[in-house]
Formats: sequence, C-alpha cells, structure tokens
Amino acid sequence: MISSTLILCVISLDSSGASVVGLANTSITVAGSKADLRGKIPLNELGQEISAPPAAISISAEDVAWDAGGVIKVSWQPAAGTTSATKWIVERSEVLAAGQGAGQGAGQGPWTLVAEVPIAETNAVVSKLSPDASFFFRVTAVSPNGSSAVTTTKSAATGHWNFFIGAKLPLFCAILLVSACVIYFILAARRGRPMKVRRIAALEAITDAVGRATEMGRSILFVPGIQDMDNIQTVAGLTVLGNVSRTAAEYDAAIEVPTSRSLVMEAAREAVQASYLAAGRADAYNADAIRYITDEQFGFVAYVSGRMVREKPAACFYMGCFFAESLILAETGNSIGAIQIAGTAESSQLPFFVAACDYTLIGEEFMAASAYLSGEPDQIGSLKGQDVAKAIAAIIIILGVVLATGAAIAPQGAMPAALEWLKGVLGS
Amino acid sequence: MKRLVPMWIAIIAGFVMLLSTFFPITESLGETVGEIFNVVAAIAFVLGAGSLAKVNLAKISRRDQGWGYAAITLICFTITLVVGLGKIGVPQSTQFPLLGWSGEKDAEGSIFGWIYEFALVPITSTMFALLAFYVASAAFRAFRAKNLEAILLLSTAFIVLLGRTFAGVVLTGWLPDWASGLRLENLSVYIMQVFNTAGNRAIIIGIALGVTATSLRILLGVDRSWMGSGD
Amino acid sequence: MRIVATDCGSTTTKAILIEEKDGVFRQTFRGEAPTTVEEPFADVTLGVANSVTELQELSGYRLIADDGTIIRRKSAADADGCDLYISTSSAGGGLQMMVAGVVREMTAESAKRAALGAGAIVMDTIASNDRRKPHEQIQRIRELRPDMVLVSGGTDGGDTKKVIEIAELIAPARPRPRFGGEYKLPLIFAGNKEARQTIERVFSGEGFALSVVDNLRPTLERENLGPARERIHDVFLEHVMAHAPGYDKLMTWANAPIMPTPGAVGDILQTIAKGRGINVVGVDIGGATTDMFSVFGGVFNRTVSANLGMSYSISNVCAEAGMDSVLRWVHLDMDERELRNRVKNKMIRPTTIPQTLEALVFEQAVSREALRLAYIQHKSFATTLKGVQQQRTVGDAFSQKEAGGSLVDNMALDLMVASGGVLSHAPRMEQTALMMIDAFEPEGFTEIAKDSIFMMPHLGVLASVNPRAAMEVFEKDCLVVLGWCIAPRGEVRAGRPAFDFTLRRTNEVVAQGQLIGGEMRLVRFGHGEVGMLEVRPERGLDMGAGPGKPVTREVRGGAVGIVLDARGRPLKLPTSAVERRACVEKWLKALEVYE
Amino acid sequence: MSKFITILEGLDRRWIFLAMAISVAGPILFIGITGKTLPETPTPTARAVYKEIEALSPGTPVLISFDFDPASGGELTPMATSLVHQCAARGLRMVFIALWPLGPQLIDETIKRVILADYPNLKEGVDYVNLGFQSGNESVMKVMLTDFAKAFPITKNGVAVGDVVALKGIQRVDNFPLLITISAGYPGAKEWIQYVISSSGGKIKMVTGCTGVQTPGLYPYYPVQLNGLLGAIKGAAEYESLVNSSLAPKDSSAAVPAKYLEAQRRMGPQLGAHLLMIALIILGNIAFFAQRNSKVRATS
Amino acid sequence: MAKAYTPGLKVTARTTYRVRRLLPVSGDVRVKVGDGVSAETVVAETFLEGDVFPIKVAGMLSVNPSELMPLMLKRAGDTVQVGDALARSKGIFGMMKTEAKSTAAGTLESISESTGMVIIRGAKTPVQVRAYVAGKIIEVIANEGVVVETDALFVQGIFGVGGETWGTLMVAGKSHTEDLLEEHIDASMKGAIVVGGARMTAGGIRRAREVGVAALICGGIDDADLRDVLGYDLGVAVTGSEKIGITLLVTEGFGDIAMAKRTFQLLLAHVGKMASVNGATQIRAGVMRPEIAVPLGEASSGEIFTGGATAGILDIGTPVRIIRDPHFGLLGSVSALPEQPAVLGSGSKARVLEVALESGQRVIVPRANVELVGD
Repeated sequence: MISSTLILCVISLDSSGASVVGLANTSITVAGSKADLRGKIPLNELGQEISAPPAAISISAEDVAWDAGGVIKVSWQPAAGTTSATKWIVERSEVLAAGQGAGQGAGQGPWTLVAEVPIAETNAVVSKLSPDASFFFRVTAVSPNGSSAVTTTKSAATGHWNFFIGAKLPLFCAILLVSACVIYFILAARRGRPMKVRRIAALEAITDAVGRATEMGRSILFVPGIQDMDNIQTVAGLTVLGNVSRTAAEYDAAIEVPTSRSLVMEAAREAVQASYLAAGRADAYNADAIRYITDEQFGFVAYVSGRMVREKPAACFYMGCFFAESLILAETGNSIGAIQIAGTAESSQLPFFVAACDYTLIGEEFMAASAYLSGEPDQIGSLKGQDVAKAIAAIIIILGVVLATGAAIAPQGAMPAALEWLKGVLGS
Repeated sequence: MKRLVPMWIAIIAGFVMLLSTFFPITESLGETVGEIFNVVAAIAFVLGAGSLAKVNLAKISRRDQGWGYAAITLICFTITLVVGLGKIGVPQSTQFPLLGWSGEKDAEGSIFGWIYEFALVPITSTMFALLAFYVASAAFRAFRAKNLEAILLLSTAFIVLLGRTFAGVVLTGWLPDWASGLRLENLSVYIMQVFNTAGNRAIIIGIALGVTATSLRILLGVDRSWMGSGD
Repeated sequence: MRIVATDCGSTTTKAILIEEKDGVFRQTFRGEAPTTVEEPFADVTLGVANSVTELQELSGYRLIADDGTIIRRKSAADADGCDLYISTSSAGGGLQMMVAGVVREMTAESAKRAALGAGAIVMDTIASNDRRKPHEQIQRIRELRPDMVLVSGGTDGGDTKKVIEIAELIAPARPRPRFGGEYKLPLIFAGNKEARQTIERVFSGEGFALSVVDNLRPTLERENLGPARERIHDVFLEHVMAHAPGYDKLMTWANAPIMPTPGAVGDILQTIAKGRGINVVGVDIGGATTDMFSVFGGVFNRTVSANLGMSYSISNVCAEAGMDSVLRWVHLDMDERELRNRVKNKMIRPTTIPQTLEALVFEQAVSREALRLAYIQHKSFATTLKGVQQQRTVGDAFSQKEAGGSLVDNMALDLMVASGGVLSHAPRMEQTALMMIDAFEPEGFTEIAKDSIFMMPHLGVLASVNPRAAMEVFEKDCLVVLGWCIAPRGEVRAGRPAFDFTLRRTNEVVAQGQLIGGEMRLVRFGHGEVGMLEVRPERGLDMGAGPGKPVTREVRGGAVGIVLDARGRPLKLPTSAVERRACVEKWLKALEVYE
Repeated sequence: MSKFITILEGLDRRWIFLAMAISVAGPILFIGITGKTLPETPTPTARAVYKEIEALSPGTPVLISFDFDPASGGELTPMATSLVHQCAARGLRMVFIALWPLGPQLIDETIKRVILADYPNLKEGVDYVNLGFQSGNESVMKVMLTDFAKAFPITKNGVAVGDVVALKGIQRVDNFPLLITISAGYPGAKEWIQYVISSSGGKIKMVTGCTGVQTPGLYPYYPVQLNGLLGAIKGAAEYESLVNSSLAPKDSSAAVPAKYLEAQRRMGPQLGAHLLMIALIILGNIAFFAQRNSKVRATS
Repeated sequence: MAKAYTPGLKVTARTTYRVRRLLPVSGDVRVKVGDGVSAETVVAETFLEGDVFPIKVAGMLSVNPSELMPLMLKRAGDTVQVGDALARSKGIFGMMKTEAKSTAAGTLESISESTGMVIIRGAKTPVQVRAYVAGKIIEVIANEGVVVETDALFVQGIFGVGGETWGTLMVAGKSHTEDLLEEHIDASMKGAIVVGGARMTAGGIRRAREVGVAALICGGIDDADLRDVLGYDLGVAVTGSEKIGITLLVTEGFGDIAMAKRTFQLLLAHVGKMASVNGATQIRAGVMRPEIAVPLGEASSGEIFTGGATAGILDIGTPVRIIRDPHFGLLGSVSALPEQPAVLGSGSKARVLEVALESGQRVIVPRANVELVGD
C-alpha cells in the first residue's frame, strides 16, 4: 500500500498550485504594462564626478503584513546625485542585549548582507529572518568610485507571522468557489437530482477495443504516461486503467501495463488486481504483466514501441502525461492496426493523439473519465459543479474583455476604473 | 480497511498540502509531506528494479523467444548499476582530496560518464530524431481535407510550416512593408500568438477546472477508483 | 408458367397459386388447411395436400394426384398440374438455435446475425464476456434443447484459445437436441480457421455432427455471413427437417430447398430493396413474437422479439411498455384494473378477437407499443460492426463517432411493409397506417404498405428460383400500398406553422396547405395515382434535405393516401391525460381512423 | 494517373521514411560542405529574449536552468550555446541548475564549449557556477521561493553554496532578476511559470527556450508571465543570428565558428523536412479525393 | 358450414385418465406393469450427470497451455477435492514455484492443451419421478418411465401457477359465486386441495399460504393479486416451475368471475378424497392447461383421456362460455350459427354465432370468442 501514500502529494500540489495558478494567470490578465521604473534621479548641476555616492536620506523597516513571518520590507529614500552608483547593499543586524556588540549603535551587532538591489530600486524585501525576532537594517549605496555612508534604521523591526498569506487570497477564493460549486452538486446528486452527462465516445469505445483484442487473441497495452504518481494525470490514467482492466477481466483478455516509474507500477498493480477481483477473475490476474521498464523517457519508448511491433497488441491505451513519445507510440500503434484510445491533459501532445488514435480524450474529458466511468451520482455531480465553475470563469473572462475593450475605446470614464478594480480583485 | 487507510492518508496529506499554501503555520508540514513522497518514491525504485529482474529472469529461465534480449537487459542493468554506485574510474575529487569515493559518478574518465556520453546520448537522440519520420507519415495519412475544420487546419499547417523556414521568406518576402503582416513568417507568429493562444487558454482553463474537480473528488473520498475499481 | 407455393406454419398451411398470363406473373388463388405435423397425423404433406386441394377447387386445375402428390406438367400445354412447387416451413416452432462466439458484441453478434438472417430463433448466445461464469454457461447449455448450434469466434489468425474454450464448454455439456433419440446435434463452426483442427477434435465425440464453414468475421472489419447462412439452411434440411414428420417426402416434392419462413421473408425484402435501390423495414407481428426485418444500405438484418406479440405475449407487452404507455394511444376512458384482467384473459385465451370498438382501440394501442419496442430492439441490433479500427484524420478531431452505431435511420427509410394479424386484419386501412406511423415514427417521405395475405415467405423462395416472378407478384398482388407518411424531423412548436405542402399531378395542383405543429392531415390520393409532392419545412425541421430545406418527391397513391404528420420527431404526446386524449382524438378524426 | 493513385493509397510508410531521410540529409550535407546557412529574420519573441538579457548590467546574477536531456539536445543545445554565449559576453553572473537528472552533464558541456573556450577569463565559482541536479520537480521550485540554498545546498562539485562567491546575496529565487530556462517537457518552462513566476509577484522576468512541441503551450504566457520565448530550432536560429550579429564587431574579421551556427545550420534540414511534409499532405489529399470520387462514381 | 371447430376445456365426472411419467434422461424404472401406486410412489429414478467445473490451470500458473501437460500433478480420471494441487509450475530456475489448486471436487474429466483448461466433473445428482396420481401402472417404457392409469373426476382449468401437488379435496365457502376470502381458510386445510367459489382474493391467498394449503382452486383471480403472489408481472403464460409454496388454479379466467356451477358441484361431490393438481400452464405450441384429477377407483368409464388441449364441434345447443368482453364469462348454449360473416362493433367482419344465455338473453358473438364447456 505504499503506492497510495504518494498520490496525495500529487493532488494537493496541483490543486493548490499549478492548475489554479495557471487559470488565474492565463485567463484574467487582459493587458498589463510594467510600471515604469522609478527613481528618475536629477543630474548634478555641474556634472562633476563625485568620489562616492551620497548616503540614503532616510531608512525605515516594517513588517510585511499577511505573510508567513520573517519578512521585513526595508525602504529608503535616496539622496540626489547618485547617478554613478550601481547598487544598494542592504544589511541587517540582530538586536543585542545592552552593552554587547561592537559599539556601532545601541544593541546593534555584526552586520550581515541580506540583499543587493539595483540602484533604481528604493526598497528590498528581506525574508528568511527568524519570525518574531527583531532586526536593525542599514543601506549603503555602492559605485565604482566607492561606497556611501551607511544609513541605519532608528529602531528594530520585527517580522511577525500571520495566520494567512494575504497575497494568495484571490487564489484561495477561487479554490473555495470552485470547491463550493463541486460540493454543492455532489450533494444535489446525492439527493437524487438527475444529472445528464454527454456521451464520451472514447470511453464508450473501451469495450470495443478490449473486445477487439479478445477476438484477435492479442493483448491490450495500457501506458499510464511517463510521469510519477505526483502528477494528477497519472492518477487520472490509473482510474481509467481500473476500468479497462475490469473490462479485460470480464472478456478474459490479457492486459499489459509497462510503466516508467516504480511507484506507478505498484499503484497500477493495486488497481488492476482490484478490478480482477471485482470481476470475479482473481485467478487470471498476472502481476508480472504490469512491469517497470525504465525512468528514461526514450528508453521507455523504445521498449514499448518495440514490444508493440513484436506482439502487435490489438488495443492500445495511452492515458496520462505524455511528451515527445506520444507520436512515436501512437504512430507505431496505428501501423500495427490497433484500436487506440488516448487521453492526456498535455495540450501540446493532443494533436498527435488526435491524428493517430481512434479516440482521444481531450484535456478535461480525460479528467472527467473516472467520474463518467463510475456512473455514480456523486461523481457525476462533481462534473456538473465543474461546469458551473467553468461558466463563472467564462463570465469573468467576458467581463474582462468587455471592460478592457471599453477602456481602450474610452480611456476616460468608468471603464478603465472598473478594469483596474477587476484586476485588483483577481489579484495581479 | 485495505481501502480506508490509504484513503485517509490521501485525504489528510492532501489537505495539509492545500492548507500549507495559504496558512503559514502548516507550511513546514506541507514540505514534510513533499519530502515523504520523495523518500517513498526512492524506496519504490527497489520494487521497480525487482520487477525488472524478475520478469527478465523468468524469461531466461523459460528460454522464451528472445530471451537473449532479456539477458542483455539484465547485463546492462547490472553493469550500469555497479559502475555508477561503485564510481568506477572516477578520479579523486579535487575539492575533498582526503575523502575517497567523493568524485562525481559521471566525471570525465568515469565509466559511467563514458556510458552516458557514448551510449545514452546517441541512443536517446536517435529516438527523438525518429519523431521527424513519424510526423511525416502521420501527416501523410491524417491531414485530409475532409471538411471545413480540416481545411482550416490544413491551411494553417501550411502557413506555419512555411513560415518557420526560409521558404516563407522566399515566397512572401516581396510583400511591401505595409503588407508585411501577410508575410508567412509574420503570419505564422500571428497564428501562434492569437489563434493558438486563445485555443490553448480555453483548453488550459478546462483542464485546470478538471484537475480541481478531480482533486476534490479524491480529497473528499468520492472517487476511490485510483485504488482499483469496485469496493 | 404455373407455380404452387406453400408455407407450413405452426397452425395453418397456406398455399398460393401464381400464374403467368400475358407475360405477367400474378397470384391468382389461395388455399388454407391446418398443419399436420403433430399427432395424430404426423405428416406435413397431408396439410400441404389439403391446402393445395383448396387451390385446385378454386382454380379448376387439377393439382393433386390421387396418391396425394402434387402433379407436375410436362409442358405448358398440359391443362393439369404445375411447373414449379416450392415451400417454406416454420412448423414445430421453427428452427431453434443456440449460438456462441468469443465477444458478445463481435463474433457472437455476427453469429446471432447469421442465425437470425437464416430464419432461426436464437435461444441463447454464449460468449466469453456474457458475465456468466463458465459453469453457469455450461448449466445453460445443458438446459437448452436447440436444433442446431453455431459456434464462431476469433478472427482468422486471431484468437484460438477462447473459441476452443467455448467449444470445450459445449462438448462436455452435451446439449440434447429437441428431437431426442439417435439424433446427432448439428454443430456449425464458423470461426478462426486456425482453430478448426482442434475444434474437430473437441467435437469428435459422439452426439455431434460438426460441419465447418468460412469464418463469419475473417477480420473484425469484415463480416462474411453468407457461407454460415447457407450451411444453416443445408443443415436445416439435412438434419432438422429430416427428423420432422413428413418432411423427407415434402423435400422430394419441392423444386427448391425448403426454407425457414422468416429466412424467406428476409430474402424477398432484400430482393426488393436491391431491385428498387431503397431502404426497407418489414414487420410481421404475430401472437407470440414479432419479426422485424430491415435493409439499410444493402445490409440485411432481422430480429425476433420473442415476447412481443398480440396474444400469447400481450401481457408481456403491457408489462414491458407499462400500462401508461399503452393507454396514451387511447382516446376513450378505460378502467385500468379491468384492462389488466382483460389483457391476461387474452393471454390465456389467445384466439379471441375484439368484438367492440373499445376492445379494438385498446388492442391497437397495445400493438403500437409492441411494434415500438420491437423496433427499438431491432435498431440496437442492426448496427455497423464493432471492434473496427477507425482511421482518423484531422477533420474528425471534434466528431469522434463510435463504431457500432445503428444502421436504421428513419430519415433514409423509404418503405415500411406491415404484416401480421393486427396490422393486416385491421378493419380499416387507416388504422394500419396510423399504427405503423405511431410505432415507427418515420421521418421525411416514407411509403407504407401491407402484405395482403402474407405471401412474402412464398415469394422469398420463389425469388431464389424465378426472381422476376417474385418481383412482379410482390409489386402487384402482395403489397397493398396504403400511402405515404410525410413527417419532418425535429421538434415542432404547438400552434406554429410546421410545413407547407403542394401536391401536383402533371402541373395541376391537387392539394396544398399548411400544417400547424401537432397537427395531422390526410390527403386522399387513390390507388394508381402518381403525383409530385413538394414540402417546405420551417426552420429547424428536416424533411430529408437538411433543416428548413424544401423537398420535392414523387408519390404514389394508395388505399389511405398521403398522411401529413406535423407532430414532430421524436414524437411527444401531451403529458396531461385530458389534453392527450383530446389530441389523440383529433388525430384519429383527421385520419378517419375509426369512422 | 490512376496507377499513380493506387500506389499512393497503398504507400508503405517506409518510403515516406526514406523520403524524409533524403530531404533532411541533403541540406545537412550541403551546409556541411559549403558552410553556408540561410538568413534569418528574428521574430519579436526571439528579439525579446535578446533584449531582456541585454538589459541587464554586467555582474547581475541570472539563473539558468537546464531542464532537458540529450534526447532533445538536437533542438535545445544550440539555444543553450547562444544563451550562455550572450550571458558570458554580457558579463552576467551565471548560476546553472538542472531539474532533469541528465542536465548537469549538458551544463558542463555547454560551459566547456562556450565559457572555457571563448571566455577563459571568467572564473568558476565567481562568474559562473554549476549547482547540478536536484530531484523533486516543482517542490524544488517551491523551496527556491523561500530559500535558495535549501534547494541547492551544494554545487555540482560538492562545494557548499554559502562559500560560492557567485551566489553572494542570493537568498531566494527572486533575487535573480532574470530566469532563463531551457525546457524539453516536465518539469520545465510551464512549471517555472506556475510555481515561480506567478508567486514572485512580477519581480523575476523569465525567458525560455523550448522544444517545438511545447511552444504552442507556452505562447499563452507571453508576454506577461513569460518575457521571451525561443520556439524550437527556428527560435534558436533567429536568436543565434541576433547574438552573432551583435557580437560581430568584436571579431568581424574571423568567420563565426561552427558551434555558434548550429541552429542556423539546422534550418536547412528543417526547410527540407517542412517542404516534404507539405508535399506529402498534398499527395495524401490527392489520393483521398481520387478515392472519394471513384467511390461516388461506383455508387451512383 | 353449420359446425365449427372450437377449443374447450375438459370438465368430466369420470374418465380414464392416463398420465405418462418420464425421466428427463434414461434411468431405472422402479415399478412394473400392474403395480398399484399412490401419488407419492417413486416410479422411476436416475442420476443426472454431475455439473461441470472448468478451471483455467494454465492461466493460474502463467504458462502456455501447450506447456501444461508436464506440469500436471493429476491426470484425467483422478478424483480431486477442493484445494488439491492440480499442477505446479517450474518457477524461475527452480525457485518461486506456484501451484494451481482445485476449486471444485469431483473427477478430473479432461485437460486441454489448447486452452489450458481442466474440466472437473462433479458428483451425479439423483432425480426421482413420482406417480403423481394414485392408480395402476399399465405400461413401462424401458429406462424412461411409466404410464399410470386411473379412473378419475377430471377438471381442466384455464390457468394456473405452481407445480404438481396432491392432497385431500376440501371446499371453502358455500357457493360457486362466493369469493374466496381470508376467513374461509382455517388451519385444518394444511396440505389440502381447497376449492373456492368465484375469485380468490389477496387475503385468501395469503392465508392459504400461511396455513400451508397445497392448492387453491377458484373461478378467477385478479391480475394485481397474481402479480403480488409471483412478485413480478407474468408476461407469457408458461408456468409450472414457480416456487411459491402453493399451487393456484383458476377455472374461468382473470377478474371477478364465478366458477361454473357444474365444475363446482362436481368437485363438491368428492370432498375428502385424494386429489392431484398440476398448475403448469403452457399456452403455445403443445398447449398445456392446469388440471385437477380425483381418482375414483377401479370402475372404468370407457373413455380414455391423456391430457393436453381439447376441442370440439360447435352445433346448435352446444353449451359454451363466452370468453371475451362485453359478455365475458357468461355461459349459454349456441342458438344460431349464421353462415355469412357479420360486421362487429369494432368494424371487422367475422363469423359469428348466437348464444342463448342462461338469463334467457340472446347475444351475437364472434365464433372465436366462445369455448366449449362440459365433456
């Protein structure tokens, strides 16, 4: 059962980060120009070369709110005439007990470099400090001619940790919203609300493919991608494998699962064995048919396509995360006359699968496969919830597009303000 | 029991990871879970190697057709494993001259490095290069102007194919500057940036939501099929 | 040319006489007598002779010799006798078969198709994925008492293991044939040719008469039913018939092999479909079963809905469809409990006939449901082949159609042929037409006809000997054209226009008008009349040329005429009982169904 | 004609393979012998990469991640060469990392090819450093966000990063103003964007060179999350020509060495392959329509 | 045609009833010609071939079927028990051997080298055939069974469910028009054949099953009650194998309908005698109707009856039952047989006849809608 432990990480990694971040960034950013660099420094009237740049006029340090703690933002005001300076050096010191230290100031100890920032910037976020500890900061301007005098904060600053990371609020809300939609419909389905799912030909064709293999006396090849269990696509692929192997068990057809990760092999064995058990053919289960080949991408491909040419499986399934090997596998399968069903969320590989396979589960269809195949109301409900979330995303996109277009047409007026507001709400 | 325990491990670890993104107090827990995964994955490698050995040994034992290849596989596997772990031929590390066995496994002169450079690199490059051939045969078979969608795809393919080579420059380079947008190379960039981007974003949004819903199903214990179908 | 044809049914033997007059074949007389297969007669030829004797009496020709045989004439000049005698048979419950294949949806289905197409009743289909455990399959094989077994499985060069496995289940199960005793069970193997030797060994034991024919599915992409069907016919004659009383004699009489009745019906429909280049659906609704035939795109399919019928199985129709579904076609007020008991009484006394109008209305309502259910079964069986590799191109990216879709397409359907008691003996032709329309929901332009006296079986055999004669008689005497159904595909909106129509006879407008959604109208267009009908559907409604596109087609008149049906497809009836009853009554009035 | 079509319909794919081999080998031989390459007009995405690197002042640290392996080396090595070439010429502090196990060797090869050969004055550990491979995919990126040293505690040669001059002032990944990734799949450019760029709040810019297959998937991020993009060998060639031309004044007399022309040289075979594909598609369609017409004739 | 051939049901006070009692497969006959038998006497018995259990041994060992033979530990003809090792694999270099264990007990019948399947034949199962009616053996069909003959009161019903049974004949209720209600059944009727009057009500059936009545005989039954008893809606009238613990038999049909007076009185006359009842009904080719036979002793009636469907000739004065609405269930006699077909209310044309009902009313009905009553 080692296998099962791992899957969890996968999920959370993706659910918390990857996907939703992708969503927020790709869909909502309609336009955006980088804020022009600040710090237009007036030239020295005489144009004289200065030996060393002047020190910053003032410096302050404050805790950054809504974060994990240990982060302090240091800002300073540059003096005029720092054209020759190239960067700022920011240093920190712990707060020492009275009487200690090198005597540079009350309670200030040895200074540690914490950041170097371009001269154009006037602040630095210092992180990885011990939370709830206090520090002094100082800043020095550096030019090829030398360094300026230091400017030190008057009082120590403390980076407190907060309960919640504020910057991630929009993301958090988005997750909550999507989750709420999904959960609502799961519950609705449990209460018996009828849910209609569109037929997915690729999944209906599973029996066709397995039947073909049975009639032709050949095996079924199932490739669950080349990624490990921490990839949600692999998990989705294994849910399909569960179903395919159950059909294979019913038809009494041989199934082969080469994997490129040991963990996937273990998980696949669990899934296939459970299916054979459920189909009442536990005796026909052969663990050696699910085997680890190699982690090396093209080594794996070489094995699988070689195996295909020799054994000529009548049905090939590619369900998971694929890269360059997608076309090699699918074309080889096509040449040996197999029914091929592919599913991946790797959009770059979809065209290859579509061109060479009989059926392709495109992106979200692949993700929905497990729910579709189970036919359980709970799971179908979650699909409906997902659709509603999609509708909300679409509405926001349309809103953004309308506002951005409006703002472009009428730069003065409510539109740009509204657009800014929307951007603000959605974060970035 | 057999299903309940893993399911709860999944649910707890999943929520820890989710929360660690937003709540600093759980951050280190999240990292721990991530590390556990790496450890488990590393241990699982032993299982993989075991499977590889068992399958191939069985083949040799039975003298199955092509058992010679199984023998070659096992021999190569063993050699690579030994020279890699044993760091055979690795020169002493200059950094830590006093510590034996401290050189890099693939440092110059090592057998492992030699295998890498003269076996692995050419073989994998060859496999990758095969793509060109497969693309060609797939294009010959699948690109049929069967309906309107196919015709659109076909013409786009032509533009991009030409636009990404010098042929594009040759064919449409004569276009005056005011019509430079119609030059194949610019057209192909335009297609990639506008049409491709729009389509891809749509797919990405769908996938993202699908991933969220799938994750949620697993986190809520609604979908247990990753442990095998049936109850 | 004078042809005598008989069909030995399970209760009656029907004889017809076909004569060539002035170069044209016509059916002239018909006779009927009880079938005499069972005790006390136990000789089928007696019934045949009796029915032919009736022909003899009616026609005035001497057809039966004193020894009870049919007289053949030496030349066309002879006054007595006939030139050709042919027969079909479904006596003794017809040909009952068990079929087996590897995958239920593939070779097992092909085997079923072959058996059904040859006119058999398929008692059970054994497949490796029929969700039964091997010992349950064995149990089932032991219970059945088939006349014949057809085993298929594996493509040529494909699976041998599973097909042999199935053979190895059948062999020790030793199914006993219906006609016990010394009879060897005929077994046809039409599977992987590489498995032949082993199969021969498996069935080398006593009790089996194995014959081997070409694979039904040489590859999954191709179905080759011909050899298996022919062998079924041969075995039917050699083994099954040879054991039925009197058939040995009958076989020597006939000029063409005796065919199972449904097989002959299938043959004639295929001949018609091929000859006229059309798609045909034929139905024969009986007391116990409903046979459905279709030819779409040249592919013939037959299904037998074993428990959908109008007497023995009437209770089953009501149970399967649900009383509500039956009663939705009834415009009169009826008591449900009373009806349920009546249905059961009909089941236990199957020969009774409706005496009152109310009883007739109810029976015809049941028949609509029986036909509808049988058609659904037929549609799901008459499919394209499954397990076929799809050659995709980029154009298919968004329309990945599944294999195994139904061949039956109501829009492409050109001709519906009705036969069987409740359809052929309905007091009014309008009733037959409406039953067919309600049950089949034809789309676009569809011709409706009925088999006047159920002579399709006779013509089926005749087609194998003299196709021209069969065709001519079929067109002139067998088929009674009822008329045409004109109905758009798509949802209509009640009270809004659905389509306009204009019927012209050589430029003279016979009728024109507009149909409102939910309306039905009958345009009388008599037998022998030919006209051009133009229909212009509203947006969203399809008459065959695409949504909203007008269609003009030639129509032939018939006993009923042209039925214009603007109820939309799929057909939806109002949900409220009162509204629905009013609606149904309106339609019945419009078509003069129960005048 | 009809014979030609029958041949087309039943064309063995091995003939196609042969044609492909010829159309690729021809230009390779031609360019190999003559040394002539096709001219390139850089597209905006390639120009953006060049511009982003050029905008950095000398001594600025840049993080260069080699997320590929020798299999995709054919497509990506020329990019890696040019990118390092420009960075070295610009005098940037190069911090090399790899998230693919076979990346470090590729880094070493590139260092050898470019820095050791043409910029011998750059010192290892000061001007550039190879931190090697770290396993863990996205989790490495996440760790980098908070603590760079935790993600890469030692260099490939086993030196603790705290002692490496080149890493002075680097605490978190956002201390690098520019991130350069060379990506062949997972983990790669997409993950960098999702985990690092979007979490950095716009502090880090990123440019990437990726395989042709990935390119369409990355366009959606350009130009907001992704500041420059080199797509496949075409992108590499464009960028290469930009780098070469900008560095030309230094050694205008000498011919550009072949290693800096790899991408442009490969555009020849690419042209051959693309033209063949177009021809194949056209031929395939001729066969398709011929067959369809004959079918129509047969049925009518 | 003044006469017509019409089906009917046999209801006769005395007939010589012959019944064939046959084994499904050949076996031993336990009685000889002339033996007197009771309903329970076993007249023939045999053993059915044991069940077949296929076991995929090659699959269990993951070897090719062709390689199975040398690995087999048991041979054809060996007796095996559940859990016995059938075969053992060679393993990898002699290690990691696996065994295939039998999941069935019996005799190993065959080993297939094509499929790797081993067939185990289970023990034979005994089958016995009883006499069903008390009477005398008049014929022995070697290895197959016997013919039992008895003189009996014989009544054919129209429809029944449940199989063969026998018991003492008893009557519940007072007249043929009285519905069989719950209160009509008492504990003394356990194991008896109970005759009711008109419709058997749901309550009556329930009580009869509780008490353990062997069979219920009434005029009619409601469709809904039948469905409750069976647990499903009967689709096709092929019955006899239901396992409902009671045999139900109706003489007239479905709905509220009284038993024919004559039938009721005939049965009433023999209360207390042993009766045999078979509910099996089959309305298709080879018609079977449910039946009640009450053996009456030796005296012969002369007429011999062997079961099956009966039919007779319609003539003026023939007693008939109208079997279709609107006059369903009414009895009468044929009063006229018009030659020409008449147009019915439904609009169809059919041959008809005129029936003089018991009430004196005369009605015209299609000939198909009557059946003969009486002998």
